[in-house]
Amino acid sequence: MNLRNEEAQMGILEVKDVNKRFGGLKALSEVNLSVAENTVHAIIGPNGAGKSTLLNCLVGKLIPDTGSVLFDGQSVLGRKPFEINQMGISRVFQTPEIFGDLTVMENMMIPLFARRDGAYRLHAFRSVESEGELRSRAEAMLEDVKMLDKRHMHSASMSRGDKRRLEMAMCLVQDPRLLLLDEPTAGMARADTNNTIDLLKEIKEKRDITMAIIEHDMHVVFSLADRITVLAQGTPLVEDSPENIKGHPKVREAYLGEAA
Amino acid sequence: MNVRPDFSKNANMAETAPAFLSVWDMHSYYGESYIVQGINFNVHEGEIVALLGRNGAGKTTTLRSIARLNSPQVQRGEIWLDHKPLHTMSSYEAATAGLGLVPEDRRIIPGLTVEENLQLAQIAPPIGWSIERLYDLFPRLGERRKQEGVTLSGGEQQMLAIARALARDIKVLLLDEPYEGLAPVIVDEIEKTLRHIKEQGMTTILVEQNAVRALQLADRAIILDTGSIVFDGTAAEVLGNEELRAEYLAI
Amino acid sequence: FTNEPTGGTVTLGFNVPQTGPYADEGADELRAFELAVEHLNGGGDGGMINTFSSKTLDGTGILGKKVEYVTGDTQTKSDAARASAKSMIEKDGAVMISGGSSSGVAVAVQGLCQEAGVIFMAGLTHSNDTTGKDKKANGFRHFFNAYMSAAALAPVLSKMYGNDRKAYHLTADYTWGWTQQESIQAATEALGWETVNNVLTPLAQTDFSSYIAPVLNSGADVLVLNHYGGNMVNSLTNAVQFGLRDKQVNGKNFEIVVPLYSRLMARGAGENVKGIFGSTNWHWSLQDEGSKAFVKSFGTKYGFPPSQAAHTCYVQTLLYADAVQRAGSFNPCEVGAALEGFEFDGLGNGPTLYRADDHQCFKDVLVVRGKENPESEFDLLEVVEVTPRAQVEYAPDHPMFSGGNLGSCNPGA
Amino acid sequence: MFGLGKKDTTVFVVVIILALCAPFILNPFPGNSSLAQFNAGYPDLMQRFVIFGIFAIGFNLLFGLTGYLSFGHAAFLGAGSYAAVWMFKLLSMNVIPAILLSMIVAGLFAVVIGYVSLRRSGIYFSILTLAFAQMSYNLAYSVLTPITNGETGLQITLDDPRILGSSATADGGIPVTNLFGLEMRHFTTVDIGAWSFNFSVGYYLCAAIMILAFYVAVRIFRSPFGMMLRAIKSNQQRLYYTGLNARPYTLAVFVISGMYAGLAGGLLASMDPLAGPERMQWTASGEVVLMTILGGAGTLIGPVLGAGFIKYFENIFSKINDGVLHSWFAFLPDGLENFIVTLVHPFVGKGWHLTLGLMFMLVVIFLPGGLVEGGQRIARALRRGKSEDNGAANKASHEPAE
Amino acid sequence: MDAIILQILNGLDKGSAYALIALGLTLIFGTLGVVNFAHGALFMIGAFCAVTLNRILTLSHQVVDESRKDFLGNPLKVDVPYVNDWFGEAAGATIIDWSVPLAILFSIPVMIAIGVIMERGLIKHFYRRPHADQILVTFGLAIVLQEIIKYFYGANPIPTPAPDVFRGSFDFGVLLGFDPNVIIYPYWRLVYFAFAALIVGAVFAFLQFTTFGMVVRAGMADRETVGLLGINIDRRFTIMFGLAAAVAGLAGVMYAPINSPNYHMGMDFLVLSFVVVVVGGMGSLPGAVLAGFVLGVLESFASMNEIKTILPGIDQIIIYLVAIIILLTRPRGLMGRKGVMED
Ligand SMILES: Nc1ncnc2c1ncn2[C@@H]1O[C@H](COP(=O)(O)OP(=O)(O)OP(=O)(O)O)[C@@H](O)[C@H]1O
Ligand SMILES: Nc1ncnc2c1ncn2[C@@H]1O[C@H](COP(=O)(O)OP(=O)(O)OP(=O)(O)O)[C@@H](O)[C@H]1O
Ligand SMILES: [Mg+2]
Ligand SMILES: [Mg+2]
Repeated sequence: MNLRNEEAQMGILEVKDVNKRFGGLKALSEVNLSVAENTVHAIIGPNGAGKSTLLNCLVGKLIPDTGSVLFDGQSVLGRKPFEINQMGISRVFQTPEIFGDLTVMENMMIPLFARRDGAYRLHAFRSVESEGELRSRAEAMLEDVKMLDKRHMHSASMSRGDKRRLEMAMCLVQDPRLLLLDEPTAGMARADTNNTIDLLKEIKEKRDITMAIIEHDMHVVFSLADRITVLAQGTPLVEDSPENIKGHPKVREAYLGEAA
Repeated sequence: MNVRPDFSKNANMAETAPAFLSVWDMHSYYGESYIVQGINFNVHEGEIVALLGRNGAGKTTTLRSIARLNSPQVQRGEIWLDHKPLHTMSSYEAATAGLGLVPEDRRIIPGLTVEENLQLAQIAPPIGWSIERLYDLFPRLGERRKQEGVTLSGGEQQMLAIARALARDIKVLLLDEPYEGLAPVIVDEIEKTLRHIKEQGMTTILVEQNAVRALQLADRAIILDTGSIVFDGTAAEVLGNEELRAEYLAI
Repeated sequence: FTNEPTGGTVTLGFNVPQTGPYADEGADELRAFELAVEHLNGGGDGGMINTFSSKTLDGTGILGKKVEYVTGDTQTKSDAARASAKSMIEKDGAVMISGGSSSGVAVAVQGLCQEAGVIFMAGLTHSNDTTGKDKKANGFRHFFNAYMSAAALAPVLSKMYGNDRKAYHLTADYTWGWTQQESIQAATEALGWETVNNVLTPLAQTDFSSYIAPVLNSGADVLVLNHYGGNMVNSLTNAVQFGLRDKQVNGKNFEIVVPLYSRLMARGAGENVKGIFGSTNWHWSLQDEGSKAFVKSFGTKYGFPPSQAAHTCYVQTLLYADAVQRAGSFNPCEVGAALEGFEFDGLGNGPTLYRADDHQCFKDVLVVRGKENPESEFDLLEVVEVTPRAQVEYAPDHPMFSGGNLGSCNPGA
Repeated sequence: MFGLGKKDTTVFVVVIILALCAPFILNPFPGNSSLAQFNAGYPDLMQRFVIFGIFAIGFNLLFGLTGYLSFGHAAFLGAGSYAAVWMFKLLSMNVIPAILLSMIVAGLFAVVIGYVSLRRSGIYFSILTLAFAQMSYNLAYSVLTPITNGETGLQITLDDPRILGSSATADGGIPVTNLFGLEMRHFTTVDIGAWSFNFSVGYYLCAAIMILAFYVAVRIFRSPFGMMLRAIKSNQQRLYYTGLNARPYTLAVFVISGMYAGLAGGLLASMDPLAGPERMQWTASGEVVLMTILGGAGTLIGPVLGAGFIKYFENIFSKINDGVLHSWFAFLPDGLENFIVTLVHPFVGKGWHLTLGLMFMLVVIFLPGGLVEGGQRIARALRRGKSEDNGAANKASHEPAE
Repeated sequence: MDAIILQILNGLDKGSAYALIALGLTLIFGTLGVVNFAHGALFMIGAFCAVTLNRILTLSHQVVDESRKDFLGNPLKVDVPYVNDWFGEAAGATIIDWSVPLAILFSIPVMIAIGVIMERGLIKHFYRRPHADQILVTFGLAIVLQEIIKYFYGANPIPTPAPDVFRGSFDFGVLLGFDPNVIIYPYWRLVYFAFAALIVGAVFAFLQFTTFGMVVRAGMADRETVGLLGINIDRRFTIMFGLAAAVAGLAGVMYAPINSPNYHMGMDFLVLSFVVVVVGGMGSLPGAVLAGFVLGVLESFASMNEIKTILPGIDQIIIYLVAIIILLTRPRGLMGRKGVMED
């Protein structure tokens, strides 16, 4: 659609001709996507369109059958999930994935260690208590997501909305270059949804960060997105600016329904 | 027959219909932590009640308590469903008594295909919609019937969870955030379905973060805050009450 | 020296398997020990004290000290056995350790006693190594060994089955099995037998079918089961199940031999032992005065006849007590010296010598056969031949026993 | 203190005190009383307590932190023992090189087994480790006899070379394991009244090493490394997507815990220079699993308690025979005495397994967190004891007035 | 060639024993997810059911025979079984002779009862506890059961022969055109094989052609949700446990003539049966059976002398070696289900 633009500048994330089948089902076919640096790119589409599958291909959870995925000019395919994360990609999952047996604070420390020490480093004789600097960063982040008062809580026993916020905080504290968010506000109270939108906006202003976000909540999508790709049955239907998407008849029919 | 509690002091109770589901002075704990702190409410037959509140307010805990799951532990209180004392039952007995819960994390059973997940719901009586009819409602599931349930997309799983509840002939449907992760068109679909089954006499408690949508559908609304009921009234009242909306629902 | 008894009592340590597959054997050993202590302290009818050729024991304990004992569980593991023996030595002050139902354990405990400076009177241990390459100055064995079994069995086998036989060996894959097999092979080959094959079987094996199935087809007409305990029960049962004994090979009846018998295990194998030859250290049906006296006092006390393990343990205890009396001291070195080269009689196996070179007893060996018509559950074996001591003797430096060194006796602290 | 938090320091100090005073604590009954049977304060058993404590501490590092249930840990114990005995045979009777070599050998062994086994998780991992250990056991029992001396176990003999020491002592005996001349077997007995206490060189060496091992374990528990391990147990997927590679962490802790096992094996051999193949059998691996769970998996002190518990039963209860029972109940009239002895008889002596089995069941049913939880409950009950009355009153007022 | 056929036959039979033992275990362990260390004890109790029935049938009164003497020289007391009195000597002897097959009938109710009591009284509380706790409690139980048997029956093996008609062996070789005595196989083992096939088939049919298996699987994956669907999963777990105990017991009853039962036979088989189940793949019944046969046949091959001379000791480790290779090449064993006890 925007041929000239694409040629002119390479996006930080380049997905080219990606295909993925599950048995007889074509979950992704010929997906092309380019996400420009420091933008928020939303991916929307009906259930089962392949949105999560696409994210899975980006973080190494799935390997596409064909096609290529470049992050910052380097291919992510064939790399292990932790290597991809070390390249600067963090992901929030559709169902919260946290360290349930650990406290909130410990949940926050782990991504910080990963950032500081790389994929592995045996600090067997240093105590966690003595990591003052990391702790204060973790606390600051928790403050941002309004969870500081819960820092000693056992994370499995939090309500689901809280788990989501924690997971997002864990990704954000890593200071990723590309943040992948799979329905970050699902199940969040309205107030928190608004807080989350503000937080993400604020972070985007403060530092260089690119985000790809999957959401069914159009309020979130339209508040944040710079560009939107609509995925349907494994192929991108349209890619455009939010305003244009809102009015797009095909999108309204296939996806938005009365809501828009 | 047990003596039924007297709710006449509760102003918000519809005088006309007798309560179908009553929750009386229910206190629930997760281990030592005291979550639901003595709540009372009634639901009438054929009603849709929206249960609203912030994250961590105790909505899920309330539904799980009613469904008689092992955790939380209901340490005090009574729950009556159509003259049957649910509080003396275990969860499968409550389910055979006519309760259906769609849990918030969907709880699709790993290792089972879509169809097996549905068949499983039809092992214990009473049996509700036929599997074919459910596929008509959610064609997506029909297409994926041989796929393992947990590999479905998030939204598809949600559909399966709802279909699974309908596969049983239940009297009360407890929905914990059923719209979560669903595309807007599908939400419309489900809303229609809920209206449809309401017409057939189903009683529903709906927990939902999208308060506006929930209130459009619901007859009544109950608002929870830190384990206590702060409001119990009609949906229209909530929509009309600026303060309430701002304070508890942020809308 | 270690654990010199100071008060009016002396403590002996009886270390037997109380759990695990040999628990029944251990229990029988324990009964014998208790009986021996009773007799030493003047209780009961005196048993073999009355028939023992040495007359130093008078029912007043040992050196006038009342005999007390402690018991422990070897679990038939060398580790556990040593732990148990150590506690007897360190905590209970035992001056002598006895018992055991397997060679590995005996060798391990013997080593410990050597290091700790107490006397070890081995119980049931049949491996050549116990008084061969693993012999110790502080350790003594009354029980016979694999070499003796073979030397006793061979002539009987030759008489019964002829000199033109082909043998197939199944051997438990550990030290005892190897020495047993080596001994039998040497003895039978000396007769003119041919050894077709020797197959090692894992100790943990419970089903021997895949080892037994190929036997018939190998051209062998005798199967030698160098197994003990549960292995022997199972392999023999399996062999009989395969119908080996009903077969004819090379125009001869197929035969099975179990070199080392124990009555308890024979009971486990049931009907299957009928007519099968083997050897044993002692059997309750012996008619010498010593055996009769022992069977009588044991049978009266417990209601059934003693096993060979019980016999050897009882005898070892008396031998120790007598040696102390003769030495006039509990000092292990003096006791050892009193045992070395000691000749005695009246303890069931005819005139016996405790050889000084390796601390092995030399005495008659019994060749037995599974009884066709047992009269009771204890009457499973019949003695076919008492092989005289001369026939089973060997030089101390016999290759099967070489490599060890008694060392010097250790009296401990 | 020592870079530990306040609570950990307390636990650590308690462990030190317990370890140093064990000869007193374990000998509470005067030697001439009938209860002396229950005394455990003799060198061999005390050594076993701490050595198996080390083994269990190491096992708990792996199992308690990562949740990986190894069913083959005894292989490392056995490998360590063999290595140590070989050191005594070849080099010298000094325990230091033996212990070092046993840790190295066990560590190398753990690298190999861990590298392969850790490719799987859950029960598949357990069975892989079990298979390796059983293979080692079976081979040690038979085929590897030249190295392991088979069933009998590897012992030191008079004709071992012992390059840096002597093959035999002056009087023709086998030399004794020592620490630069300090003999492990040496102990002094101090008699105080009817009590006699044993102070054994070997025990104090083991205790010192155990204290060190415990300290290292506490540090690991509280370190970022320890936190990673708990994260692996909690959600390995999330860890990968957080940019961490779980494999090096699990392998590292597997090797560390294998070295703990090797250390324990080396110490066992140093106290009593024999290494038998049963040390590698699955029952031995199972034993350390039981010790850890019984004491409280994932807790600091639990494994040590569990080890003590099991070893106590094995060594003390198995020694209570009918004779001992009769002497205890001798004060009763004859009929009653016999009756009680018959009643108790199946549970002690050769029935000690039965008691042990019952204990396992009772502990796990009533104390889901193991012995440590038992301790906590007692502590809580004591603390609560005071405020009991008001608490009860409060509760009553909440009851509905029906 | 004949040697190979012989070992295949052998392996199939050994495999059928492994498969049968593993089948019971996989019902509890692979399906209910309970690490049941008491399974071996159930197998052992099954074998002792055969012993017990034999003892009951041979319950005797004593007749003093003055003409013979016992070991102490007193007149010998001869035991005369009551069945002989009731049915006559010949019929009595036949009944005693057939005690093992009769024990099948005897053991089914006994084993089901033991299984149900065990589940209701103990295991029930452990479904949600960590596997380690399950190991501890079932191991404790196994020891207790074992010690009880030891208390009453002693530690020695107790011969429990099969009926006389099954004595001896069948000559396959002749059927296949080999010389006589080349490929022989004991009749009782053929019976065992057939019996195993029957039980395996019956259990398969029950779980495959009814929804029972699906419900139990679902219940193991997520009890809470299954309860929400109105299903009393506890009852089904109990039934499953009873069934598993019965299968274990039957395996034991039929095994009694092959190896004389002793109190620790369960522990001897325990590790092996776990290996079989896991190699087969957790949660898979066909996997357990297949693994039983694969390991049985390979074990038989490894015990061949030709192979042992090349690789000494291979028969000692073959099972573990194969287990390692299979688990490394197939992440979830031969046919394992995803997610069953993988964490
Ligand atoms: N492992 C799998 N095996 C088979 N089919 C799969 C698998 N994973 C996903 N699918 C199918 O692929 C399709 C795309 O799934 P995906 O999770 O990407 O959808 P989505 O766009 O994220 O939908 P939603 O908004 O509902 O989360 C779905 O139809 C799903 O059923
Ligand atoms: N398993 C648990 N153990 C202990 N506390 C819990 C547990 N589950 C929930 N809680 C606590 O109970 C409170 C209520 O949780 P609940 O899940 O009922 O909230 P909710 O209203 O459903 O919130 P959400 O909208 O986020 O789902 C929360 O504070 C939570 O931390
Ligand atoms: Mg999705
Ligand atoms: Mg909720």
